[in-house]
Amino acid sequence: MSTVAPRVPLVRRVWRSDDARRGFACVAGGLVLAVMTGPSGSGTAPTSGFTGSLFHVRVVGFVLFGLVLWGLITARSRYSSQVRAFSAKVTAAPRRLLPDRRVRRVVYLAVLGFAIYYPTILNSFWQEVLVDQIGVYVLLAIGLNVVVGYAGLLDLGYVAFYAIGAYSAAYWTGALPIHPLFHLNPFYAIPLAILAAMFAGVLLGVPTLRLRGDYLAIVTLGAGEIIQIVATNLQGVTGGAQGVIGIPHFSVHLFGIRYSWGLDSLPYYYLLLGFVVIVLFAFRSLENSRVGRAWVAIREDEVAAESAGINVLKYKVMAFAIGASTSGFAGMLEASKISFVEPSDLTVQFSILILVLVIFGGMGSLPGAIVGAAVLQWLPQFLRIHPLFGFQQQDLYMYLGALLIVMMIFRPEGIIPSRRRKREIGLAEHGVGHADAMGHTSGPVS
Amino acid sequence: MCFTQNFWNLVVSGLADGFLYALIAIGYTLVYGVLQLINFAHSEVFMSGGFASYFILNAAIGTSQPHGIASVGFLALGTIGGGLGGAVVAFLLERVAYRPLRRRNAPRLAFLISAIGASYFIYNLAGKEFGRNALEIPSPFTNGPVFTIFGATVQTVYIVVAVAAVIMLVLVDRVVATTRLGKGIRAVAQDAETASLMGVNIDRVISQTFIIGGVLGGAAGFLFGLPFGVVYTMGFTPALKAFTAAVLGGVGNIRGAMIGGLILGIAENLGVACTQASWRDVVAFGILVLVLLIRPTGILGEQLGRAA
Amino acid sequence: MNRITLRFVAPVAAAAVALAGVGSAQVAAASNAHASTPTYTIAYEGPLSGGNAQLGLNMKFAVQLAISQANAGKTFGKLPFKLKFLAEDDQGSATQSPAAAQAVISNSSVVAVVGPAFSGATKAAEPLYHAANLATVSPSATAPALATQGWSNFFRVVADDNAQGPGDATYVVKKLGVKKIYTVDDASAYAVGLVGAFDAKAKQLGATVTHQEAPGTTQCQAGTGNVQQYGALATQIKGSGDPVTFYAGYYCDFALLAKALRADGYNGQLMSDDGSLDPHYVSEAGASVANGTLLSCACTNLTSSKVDTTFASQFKKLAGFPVGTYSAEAYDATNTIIKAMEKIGAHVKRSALVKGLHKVVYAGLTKTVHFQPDGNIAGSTVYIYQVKNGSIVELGPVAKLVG
Amino acid sequence: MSDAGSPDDLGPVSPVGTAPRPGDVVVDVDEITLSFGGLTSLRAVSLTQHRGEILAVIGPNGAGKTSLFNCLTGVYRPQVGRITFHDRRGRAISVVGRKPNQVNRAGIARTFQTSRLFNALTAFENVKIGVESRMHTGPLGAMLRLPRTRREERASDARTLELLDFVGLRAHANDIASSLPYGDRRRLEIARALGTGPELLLLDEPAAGTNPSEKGDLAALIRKVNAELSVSVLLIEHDMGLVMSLADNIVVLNFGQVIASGTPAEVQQDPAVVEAYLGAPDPEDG
Repeated sequence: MSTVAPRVPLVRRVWRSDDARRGFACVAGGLVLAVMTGPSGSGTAPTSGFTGSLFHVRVVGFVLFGLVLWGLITARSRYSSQVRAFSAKVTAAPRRLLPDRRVRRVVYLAVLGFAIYYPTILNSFWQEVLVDQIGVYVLLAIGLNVVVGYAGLLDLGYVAFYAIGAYSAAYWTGALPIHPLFHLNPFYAIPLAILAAMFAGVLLGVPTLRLRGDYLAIVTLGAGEIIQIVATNLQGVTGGAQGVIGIPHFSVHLFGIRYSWGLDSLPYYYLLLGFVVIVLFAFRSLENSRVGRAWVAIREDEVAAESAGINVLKYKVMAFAIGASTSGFAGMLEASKISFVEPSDLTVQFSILILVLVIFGGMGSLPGAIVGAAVLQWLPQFLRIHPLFGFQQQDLYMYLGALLIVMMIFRPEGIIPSRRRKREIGLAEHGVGHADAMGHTSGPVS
Repeated sequence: MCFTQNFWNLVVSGLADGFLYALIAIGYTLVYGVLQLINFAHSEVFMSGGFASYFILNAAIGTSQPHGIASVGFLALGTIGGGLGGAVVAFLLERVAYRPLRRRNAPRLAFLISAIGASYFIYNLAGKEFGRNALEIPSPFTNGPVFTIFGATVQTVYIVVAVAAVIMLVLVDRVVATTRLGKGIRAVAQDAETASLMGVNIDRVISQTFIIGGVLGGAAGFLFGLPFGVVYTMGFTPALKAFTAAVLGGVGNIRGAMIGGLILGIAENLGVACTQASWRDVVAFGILVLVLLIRPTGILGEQLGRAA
Repeated sequence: MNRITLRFVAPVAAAAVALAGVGSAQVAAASNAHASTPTYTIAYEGPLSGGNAQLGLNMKFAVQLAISQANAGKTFGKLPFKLKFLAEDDQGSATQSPAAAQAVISNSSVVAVVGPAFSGATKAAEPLYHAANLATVSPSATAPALATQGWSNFFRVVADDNAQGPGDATYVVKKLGVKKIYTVDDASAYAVGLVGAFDAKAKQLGATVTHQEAPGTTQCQAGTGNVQQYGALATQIKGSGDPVTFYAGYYCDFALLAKALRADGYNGQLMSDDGSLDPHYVSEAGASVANGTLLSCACTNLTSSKVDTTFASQFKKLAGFPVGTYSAEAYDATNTIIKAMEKIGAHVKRSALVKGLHKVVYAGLTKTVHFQPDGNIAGSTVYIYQVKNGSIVELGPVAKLVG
Repeated sequence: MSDAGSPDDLGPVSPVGTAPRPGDVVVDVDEITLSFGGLTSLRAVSLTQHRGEILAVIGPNGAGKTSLFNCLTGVYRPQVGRITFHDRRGRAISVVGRKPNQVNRAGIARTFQTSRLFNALTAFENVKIGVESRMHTGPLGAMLRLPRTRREERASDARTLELLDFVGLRAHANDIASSLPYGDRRRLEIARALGTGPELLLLDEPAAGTNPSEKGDLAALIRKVNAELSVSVLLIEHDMGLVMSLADNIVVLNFGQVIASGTPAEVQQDPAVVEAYLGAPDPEDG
């Protein structure tokens, strides 16, 4: 007994030290990772997944990984000034050159050139993936970025507008059980689908955007769920669970130009690319306009924004509607491309996925939304063909969930942060401003 | 009216649902009280309780068919096991997904996103480790009609749910109202800053709040799993309903959550009689939206939280 | 050094495990021993990952088995060509399916496809296959609409949803002599079609039908419904007093409904479809609840002795798990394709095989496969089963039972 | 959706009257009562401010000064009483029941007790947001960069620079708001409020937390705002020296009631005021 007593303070001291805690967290993280990438269990053998991943040689690798991570973190905090100096040296040239307009323009053109040329050398599988799994999701992420990134609102029912776009395409082309007054080629129905989604955004937004931010999240979550129930059950209107088949492909016949999008995915890719470029220009202008600044003001301090003459509700609805219309277009394009919409694809999970893409890339950052969406959508496809690290497709959302937590703890501003957003988050953490439009009502207005 | 024919039957099954909603809703309400945020991952606390009780009862009961006092013992075991499972997950959740953000004074959006991430992580991990098929909890009793009241059949499982829920609801109400722990929770809910100046350990109170909510949520997971089985996705819908119940009664208000749960359960069941079963969620969601638009502070008002 | 090796060994080891388990990569079933004999590929498209992976794997290994047996000369004797196998994962999703189809089509050695497994995925991918004039033989896509799109390359070895519903209704009305029926569907594409056909036939035979929709739950197939709905639903069914409840959907939701009904004191006859024709129905509902339940299928029962036991044992050896839903259908689909190829000879072209499949007749495990011009299987028979003493036994084909 | 800034944002107002002259009433608070639950924070408060006047509201802590401001700017809605604002075009606009942004649009701008700037933005952007709230660019115009949008951008840039000049912060235009010293932040907040083109400016303790030299500068700025921009100023202030030197008239609140009003000299000698201050000495005073 007496020999143990003096050791207690040491143990406590070690436990209390930040370094030890960090080390513990790193190793625990490594073990969690080991379980995540390990074999799966089953209901009859609930521990087999854990034992298979923890009582196995491979666990050593993960513990070591945790320790290395710990070492890196400790080294980084200890040598932070050197690290900063080094990274400043490395990024000095790009930082000097990037503000230069001409340099930037050349970079943009190079990226665009690559985006135009690269798909042509891909095989048809990857071309298809590039449209269905990447392009459409890039567009969706850019749209949701307006809602989450610019206006600081949490929309968990983004799928609703995608569905409205898709079903609009079906409606105007006469594929639904209910028929429109006149049939349109989906290409000409694009503005109608965008308007329909935008209208739905306003309709959902006007009552709900008055609410506190977390209520908004849950109401939109419910709305996303409802749209699937409605699409499944209103058989006479939507075709029900069987989905809608036979939505025609886009085709243009205008000013002597005649073109039809067929089964080949590349033409859709270029259509998407064109739309993404237009949207990028438009949203970039929007960000640096009266509207964009109003959003920043609302995000930072709703009360101050209101007393500076900004109609908060109107701008929130605006963001909601712009995001919705982008989603609507994406839904329409996909529906017309595969000629088919199915309610079972319109899940809440879909909305969460888009949210993950935006968060990962960087809220409020256009390049972030693009890169985030492209990387996170490409990776599962790649891992499906080359199953590394024990990755299994059905565990995708487990990884994405973990990614969200890790991002929020270590890098809430995303991989390619918007400079403004990063500054806001930093300030919010020092008790200045809010960095979201969650409707803080706790502080007295003084 | 469409529900007059089976009115009392629907009320009885509605009450059974309502007690479960009330148990889950208290988790939301308590956390909302102390942190002013919706714990999006509470659905997984519920799910974890269901799984914990499944494994415990599977080991304890096996293939035997218990009767009488043994049934009651196993029920208590399942409830406690579920509560423990829920409490452990809720505690870890607070430690991993919330506390680091709280330390940094992160924006509220970050909390919500982190909680959504935690929810997806936990339930998909459960799916990976325990399989993605529904698992039947070995029943400690034989379910069937017990007696009729106003022509409504009351099943054994309804009685079990009601008794267990009432005991726990009364307990939690007393704990929060009378104990030192409850006093801490109320103090933090009213004004965290002042409470910390008065020597309340905020971290500890928040942890304890999560644990209390976890116990109730986890136990609800067991009671829910008894008739329906447990599966990794079981949390989402009941939790969304329970949240509605919490809002209905007034977020932050414990008794409000109980009343909200019961009202929602009954309203939902009556609503189904008037439409197709498939519109059940739409009924509940409609109630949520109506409450938020007409009386966002709920029926009993927001006692611990602050009004919008 | 140790540290580095271990850090890299672990993931690689894990990857190997995953490769063996998922096996979504190409698996060559035949060696190129004879360079002179041409080699063709039969592809499989279906879910190999995601929530419906098990169903897909049931089929995938059956296709693989059929191909390796044919190469070994066991099924059709010596073939003038060698066969290879290619599996593409579409996760059962309509949006993932076109990419999988492209991967299949762009492989020029592919002459036919077993699949796509799911109706939604088929709807999205079939235009691509049609444009490539590549024959697809689905073991499991049952949506009636698939046969009416003018896709000359589309075939399936299962009866569509329209076949089973009328058979079941005929049995209930004529054999059981019931005039009041309560029908419930789980809002899935499959069940909605089936129950629609059931209701129509029952009404035509003079019965009154009350219909409710109760979406499948996330506990079972991915659906939007929740398990609590069955309490209220049971109350209503009991209140209706209908002597027969017909459920269109899958076993685990049916088990929940059956339990709720019996707990409420409902004593009527329960009946369901091939989605519920699964031993899990009995284990999840409990034998006391399940006993007496009628089930139906446009297929012969896998657990019955009719299925070739060598097939079952060979399958288990290859896959590592026993035959499951649609395994036998996938096996038949593959062999039907090989039979049609054999008729053509050594030089098989995609277009010729489409024509060949329209004419082929093949006596398979589940039925004699012969396609109608629209791709549907000809002469489908609906079999009725019943749960007796906790196990599912076959009563016989409807036509015979009704007599 | 498209355009902000139409007068419709205000809702119904009385018809345009004759243009007001200096000395006419600019805001008339008529017997307002505000309570939260059982707590009454304003009880039948009345006051009148004339165009061009600098009016100060003083009173011990908790007297209801900030509540009064919040009623005047539409943040709180008094249960009883009326507040009428008379704008430049001679319209009588009822403040009660309007939202803060509508009140601002009508011509009442404010600052906050603890400054509420948009901290992650530059000084320039902060003021520009205020200036732009009077512009009309909608999302479509912004996305397409229509000619009108560009015209408005140029105009608001120019006005923003003018205002930064006016408050003496032009040199700090590109500094992040949160990095500015305290006194500068208070000026910036005034500039942002002025950007919205107010006729009445509400300043909530503008000198709180500033050092004596900053205090002097602020007083000069307030006078300049009042004189050069002909903006009426209503201010809450604890610093008696500042109040006495700036205000034309003073209203004294205590326990939610007006206990005295008049010129600085009159108020200083009012026995009720003396008692209120002696009875409840203000810790922040001085």
